[in-house]
Amino acid sequence: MSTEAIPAEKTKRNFNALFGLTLLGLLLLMWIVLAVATPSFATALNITNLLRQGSLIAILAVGQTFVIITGGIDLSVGAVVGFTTVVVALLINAGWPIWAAVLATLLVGVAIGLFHGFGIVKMGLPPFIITLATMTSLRGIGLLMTNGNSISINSDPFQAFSRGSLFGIPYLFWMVILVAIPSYIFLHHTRWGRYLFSVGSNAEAARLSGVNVPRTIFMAYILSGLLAAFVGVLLASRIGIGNPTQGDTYELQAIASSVIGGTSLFGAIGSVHGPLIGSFILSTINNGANLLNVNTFWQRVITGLLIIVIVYFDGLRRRGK
Amino acid sequence: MSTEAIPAEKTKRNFNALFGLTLLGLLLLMWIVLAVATPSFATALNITNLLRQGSLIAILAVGQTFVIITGGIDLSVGAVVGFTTVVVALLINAGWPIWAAVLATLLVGVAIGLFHGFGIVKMGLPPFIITLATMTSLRGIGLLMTNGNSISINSDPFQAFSRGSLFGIPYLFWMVILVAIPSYIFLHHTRWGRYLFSVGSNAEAARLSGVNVPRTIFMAYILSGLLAAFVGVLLASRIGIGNPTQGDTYELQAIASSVIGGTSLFGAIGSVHGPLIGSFILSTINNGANLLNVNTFWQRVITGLLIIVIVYFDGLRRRGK
Amino acid sequence: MTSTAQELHPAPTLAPGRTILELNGLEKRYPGTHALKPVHLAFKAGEIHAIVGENGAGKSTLIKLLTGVMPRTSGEVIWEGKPTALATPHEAMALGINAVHQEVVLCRHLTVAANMFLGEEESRFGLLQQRAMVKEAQKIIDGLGFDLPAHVVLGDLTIGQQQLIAAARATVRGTKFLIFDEPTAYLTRKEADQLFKLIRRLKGDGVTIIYISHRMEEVFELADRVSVLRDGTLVGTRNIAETDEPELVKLMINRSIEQIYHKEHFTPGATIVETKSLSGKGFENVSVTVRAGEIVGLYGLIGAGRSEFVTTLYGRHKKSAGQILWQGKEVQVNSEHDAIRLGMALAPESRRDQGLCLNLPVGMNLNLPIYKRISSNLLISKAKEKAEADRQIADLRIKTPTRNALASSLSGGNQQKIVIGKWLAHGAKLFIFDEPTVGVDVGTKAEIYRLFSTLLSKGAGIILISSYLPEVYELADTLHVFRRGKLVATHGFRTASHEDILGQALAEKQEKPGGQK
Amino acid sequence: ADVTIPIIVKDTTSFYWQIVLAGARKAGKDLGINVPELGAQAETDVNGQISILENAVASNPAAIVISPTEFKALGKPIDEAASKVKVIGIDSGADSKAFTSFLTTDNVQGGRVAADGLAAAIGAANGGKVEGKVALITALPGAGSLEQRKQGFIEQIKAKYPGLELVADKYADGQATTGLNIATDLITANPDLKGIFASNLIMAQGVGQAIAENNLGGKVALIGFDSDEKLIKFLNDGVISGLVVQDPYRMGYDGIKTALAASKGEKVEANVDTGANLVTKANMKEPKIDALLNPKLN
Ligand SMILES: Nc1ncnc2c1ncn2[C@@H]1O[C@H](COP(=O)(O)OP(=O)(O)OP(=O)(O)O)[C@@H](O)[C@H]1O
Ligand SMILES: Nc1ncnc2c1ncn2[C@@H]1O[C@H](COP(=O)(O)OP(=O)(O)OP(=O)(O)O)[C@@H](O)[C@H]1O
Ligand SMILES: O[C@H]1[C@H](O)[C@@H](O)OC[C@H]1O
Ligand SMILES: [Mg+2]
Ligand SMILES: [Mg+2]
Repeated sequence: MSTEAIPAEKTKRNFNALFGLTLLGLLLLMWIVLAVATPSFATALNITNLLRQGSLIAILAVGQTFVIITGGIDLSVGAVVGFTTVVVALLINAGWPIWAAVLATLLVGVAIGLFHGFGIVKMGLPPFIITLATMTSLRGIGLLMTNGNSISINSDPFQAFSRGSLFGIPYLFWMVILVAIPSYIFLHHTRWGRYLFSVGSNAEAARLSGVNVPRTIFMAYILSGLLAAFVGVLLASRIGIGNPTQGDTYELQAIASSVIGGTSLFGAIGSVHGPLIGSFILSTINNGANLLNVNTFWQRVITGLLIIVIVYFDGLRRRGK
Repeated sequence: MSTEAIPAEKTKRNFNALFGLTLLGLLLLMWIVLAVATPSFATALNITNLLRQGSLIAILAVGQTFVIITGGIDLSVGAVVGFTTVVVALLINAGWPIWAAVLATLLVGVAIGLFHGFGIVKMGLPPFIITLATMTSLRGIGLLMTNGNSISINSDPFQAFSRGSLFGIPYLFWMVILVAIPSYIFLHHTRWGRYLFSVGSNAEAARLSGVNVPRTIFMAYILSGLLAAFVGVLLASRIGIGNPTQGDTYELQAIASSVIGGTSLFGAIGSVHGPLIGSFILSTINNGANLLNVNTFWQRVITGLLIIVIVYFDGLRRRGK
Repeated sequence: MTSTAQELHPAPTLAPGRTILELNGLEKRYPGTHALKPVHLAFKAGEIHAIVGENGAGKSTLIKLLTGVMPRTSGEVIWEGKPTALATPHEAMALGINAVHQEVVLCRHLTVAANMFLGEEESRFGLLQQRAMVKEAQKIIDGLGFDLPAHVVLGDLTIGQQQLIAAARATVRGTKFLIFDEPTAYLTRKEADQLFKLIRRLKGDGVTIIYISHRMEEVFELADRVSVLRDGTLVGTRNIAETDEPELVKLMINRSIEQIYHKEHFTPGATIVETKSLSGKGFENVSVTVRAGEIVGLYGLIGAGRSEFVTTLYGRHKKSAGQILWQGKEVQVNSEHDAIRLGMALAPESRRDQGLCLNLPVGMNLNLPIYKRISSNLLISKAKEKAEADRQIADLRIKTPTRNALASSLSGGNQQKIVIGKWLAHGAKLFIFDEPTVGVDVGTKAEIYRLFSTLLSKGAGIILISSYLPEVYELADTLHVFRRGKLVATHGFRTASHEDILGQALAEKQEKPGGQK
Repeated sequence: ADVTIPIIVKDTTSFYWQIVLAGARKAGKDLGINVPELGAQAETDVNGQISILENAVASNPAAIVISPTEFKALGKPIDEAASKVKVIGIDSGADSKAFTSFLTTDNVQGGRVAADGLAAAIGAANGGKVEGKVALITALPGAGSLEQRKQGFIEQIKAKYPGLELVADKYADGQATTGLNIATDLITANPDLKGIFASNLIMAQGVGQAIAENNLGGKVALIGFDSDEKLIKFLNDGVISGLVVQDPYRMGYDGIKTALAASKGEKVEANVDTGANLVTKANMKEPKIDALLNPKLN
């Protein structure tokens, strides 16, 4: 059906757990190498940093994966992140209680997802187009709301959240766990998860088997929008400002994490642990390069090469050679 | 197979010419509206500007379309553009004759395409991954070569090219024609063009029919790399510098132009005129907004909305309602 | 006999003929499946050699090895006396080996003509001669008697029509050795006859032909010799004149089948569904009634509008006029969701496009319609999920290593069993089976017909669409004949002859339209 | 070199920051210390810079030199960092009282200087009349320093040059070509446009090209910000009327030097203004300016 399918034709679903493990193996390998190569990698402080740094993209990547499994794509997530930092900042500064501001911001994410579902299902637009349009427009709306400036958030507790820890693990990473566990159950242990896969594999067959395809598509984009808004809230807490230009290229990082984690852009293949590992691989590359004091230009060159190497080895193993 | 396929299931190929025409119709409509709304739109100066402004993305979009028709994607083109501005700038400043510098730069583009073909065909990497990796690494290499600096090009004739015109039409737009005509013949009137479609439609069927699928994939990425390098040369001529950070997000603009022009990201559906019209639709939105002195933030909002409207109407007609 | 085959049953002597292709211990292993155990077999130049065997016996695998689609695990292939690697399809084609594969492997986005000439385009000065190719393709199609346009996009044709194109395509290529893998699975008698004419003509031109089918009468009609595969092993080769159907079936499934068609008559119960002058895209003015306990058969040629009729009934397409009455009450079926809620189930005709999620596991495909039922609260009951899938796999003898294997790794017939199996546990009132036994072996067919009876005995009604006349003929309590979108005749159980029914299905221009109720 | 003092800039890919890094590198060599050069990949990537700061703290340096991308956002992270090491700020401010020392140009002041330069150029081209339409092109929305320049520029025009009318206030997407396209369209839409302020390096390159392309050098005045070879050439050719130039090399050099001193507990100056100067064709040969235009990169 596609060029991507040629080499991967023998993907074995039953290898899935092993595959996750072994991509995890590659991640662990990187950690071991870094722990040996630099004195500062394996310190509590650095591990905390690393967990914080990977968290945002990790959560986005999970949402993106739901969409990609249906055969779609959500280019808007970076813009949603930027936009929702503004929303939550304005609401908090307007004196809303934090919980209410956060809830309302999450609803904004849901609304954006609904809009995407509407564009795809009712207007027949390609997911690429409708989410690209949202990406462009949302940044514009955010800039209009802030007049291009940053909004400083007047709430210390709100900002303290992103710096806090529980049992030595930063709250931000707890949020990843908070998202990952229900997502895992949802994707792999409920019928809606199955429906996502079936729609991505063959929407017509799914439809004729009684799967509500439109509703499934709505669900995927709503989840992606919701998680992006959640990341927006977390980012706002981390940077203490609302700024619509934040989250630039996050969509690309989220998609890349997902694909590195074994998701197929042609749909029907994906997991929750894959994108999580994928995103922490990317953060580890950055963190490691900083600690090793690699020149930032070399850092880009190396990031590209490592992506190739990791996906190549992972692919080799998956094809069972 | 995918959510995108649902609404478009009955795409009629024989409507294709009409479709091109009618997307063209939308573009002409925009021009008429702008000509009425602003005194400066329908001036020779502005038409010249508009043609220049749209040319670079138009050429990239054609290359991208070849790749997308095979079911692939080339995220590297923006980085290739930036990188090749550096290459051509360095060569010209090193005293190479312009023709030799340009030729060598185009060969760099071919080499990048070859590398992508190799990654996809021989290493089994998803196109998204290998071209994302190149995108990241190439910017790094370019930055290493320039140390983040812009390289000022010491050649007036080289820079004069992008400002020149023939029969009142800027050279840059002649370059679009120079690319479009052979591309059109190649895609729609040669067997290689047909093989691109067959690989995107059903790579297995193509293989069973004796189509050399690997070679076809190589060809698509080489063409995309070559055209991106060509755009790099033109951009260097236009801005008079070599700078590896230029061409940022051009890949997205090229893909968007292609998809607006009716190309399906699932492969096997696309044309040469579609992406050309798509890219000039995007340039017209920008040009018009500038002439109307629309607030830049509103401009983004409007761009997103117009993309939705245009693709929606185009889709309506294509589905034959 | 020139064959070196070490057959389990000694092959009868044959008229002497030159060996064109010889398999010497040809073997294929997939991960988890030993699909082909070393096979020794020699094909004679100019013969029609049938290959039969159960679903998953290894027939298509053999073909894939011979056409370079898949690499073999071990063994030798000797072409005209010389060993050959057959590593790529290209290599096979260069030798003159071509195939019409079981799954239509063409490009649905390209036109019929483009598909026919794919890889062998006519160019002049590097430019495609598109018009000439369309003309040429049309000539070939017309010459074969297929009523199909060459300029349309392939994806707009039905599966059967695509299958005909795949066959027509083989004639464009300079072929010495041509393999048909279940070419008639989706064809009606009329198209099948056209295809047989083509095959005989090719044979007359000296082409060697391998013919794979689950329809025994075709084997006896066409073949010179027949080989039987069972579980990847070649269990015998016979001259056609020296064998009969029971023997072949016995060889295939290692037991005998008294009768394939299992027909139990139930007293029809209440009306389940009734259409009144239903019209839609591809059919008009169709009135059909299905009662509990009965099978309503729909027969017609390809494109007669039967599938469009049932998919409209099922809410997949909009009706343009008429009414649907469900258990006596008029209902609006606006989506397949509505249909399923009412109690309909549809096993569609195209397993690849409509029936299966090919890159998902067998178990998931089987359970897709019933996930709601096997979920307790929010979570899927893993135990039930396993049990349901395993039950269907056992009941229908779906040959798969485990329920977790991808549907795409199953043989064609076994994939088809999933399409049917997924509805059997659903508990619908009305089952619509559109070409349910396409590519299914005789043993399993008998099994499926028995399952029909079970459904009927539980008070369900069945609409059975088949292009294979014997199937509807032997099973339908009421048999409707469609022609060009109209219901033109209705018969009771075996009340008309095959010839009459065929005649009614064929479009004879002078005949007046309208039914003969 | 056992002592490590990392320097964190806003965006390593721009030439301006490379000069800062060159100054820091030189200081590292002179002082015999290790100077990791860090920075995000875009000025707008606030979160990225926070991460880099966190990583830098984790590597146990003697002190940290940082140029905060965003005033408010970097405040808390800098407070947190300063609880472990000494932090020296350069170039731009942050909402933190924890800086041991601070070496910066005032970007609002830079904007004012640009307005003065533009007014002077327009006056010179129009026989002393400081009148007409002017436009402002900002590379990207959301970058703090660019917003400050914009603020200073607009304030100054309003306050001091009533004859100048700001007809367009545009944002681009950080690409020279976009700056070029916007400038061309502005010139088309406003044939009587008198001047443009392009508030950073890459925009000045794009807008300069638009002026060169349309042969408007001298007719449309252009003020840029920061400098490189290309812009100096434009200045020489009369395409650009003036550049607001800071002293990035010194920020880098003195930043590291101050950080080392601070880490040893020596007393350092709390605030240093490194200055923003208007460079025109007239003063570009002055040794002091020449040194700013041609920093000694190694
Ligand atoms: N790609 C594959 N991967 C793994 N197993 C496969 C693959 N293709 C076929 N098989 C297995 O090989 C065996 C033989 O399959 P094959 O398709 O040759 O059967 P067949 O005789 O053509 O059956 P049918 O009559 O159903 O078409 C089956 O058990 C099937 O599941
Ligand atoms: N020659 C043809 N070319 C293109 N389309 C055709 C042709 N003949 C029929 N069709 C299409 O097929 C539709 C009817 O096909 P349908 O699948 O419902 O028929 P069917 O009786 O079920 O035949 P089949 O056995 O192929 O399933 C018509 O509406 C028409 O659109
Ligand atoms: O002073 C610097 C500024 O802070 C930054 O944003 O851009 C480069 C320089 O002008
Ligand atoms: Mg088979
Ligand atoms: Mg049918």
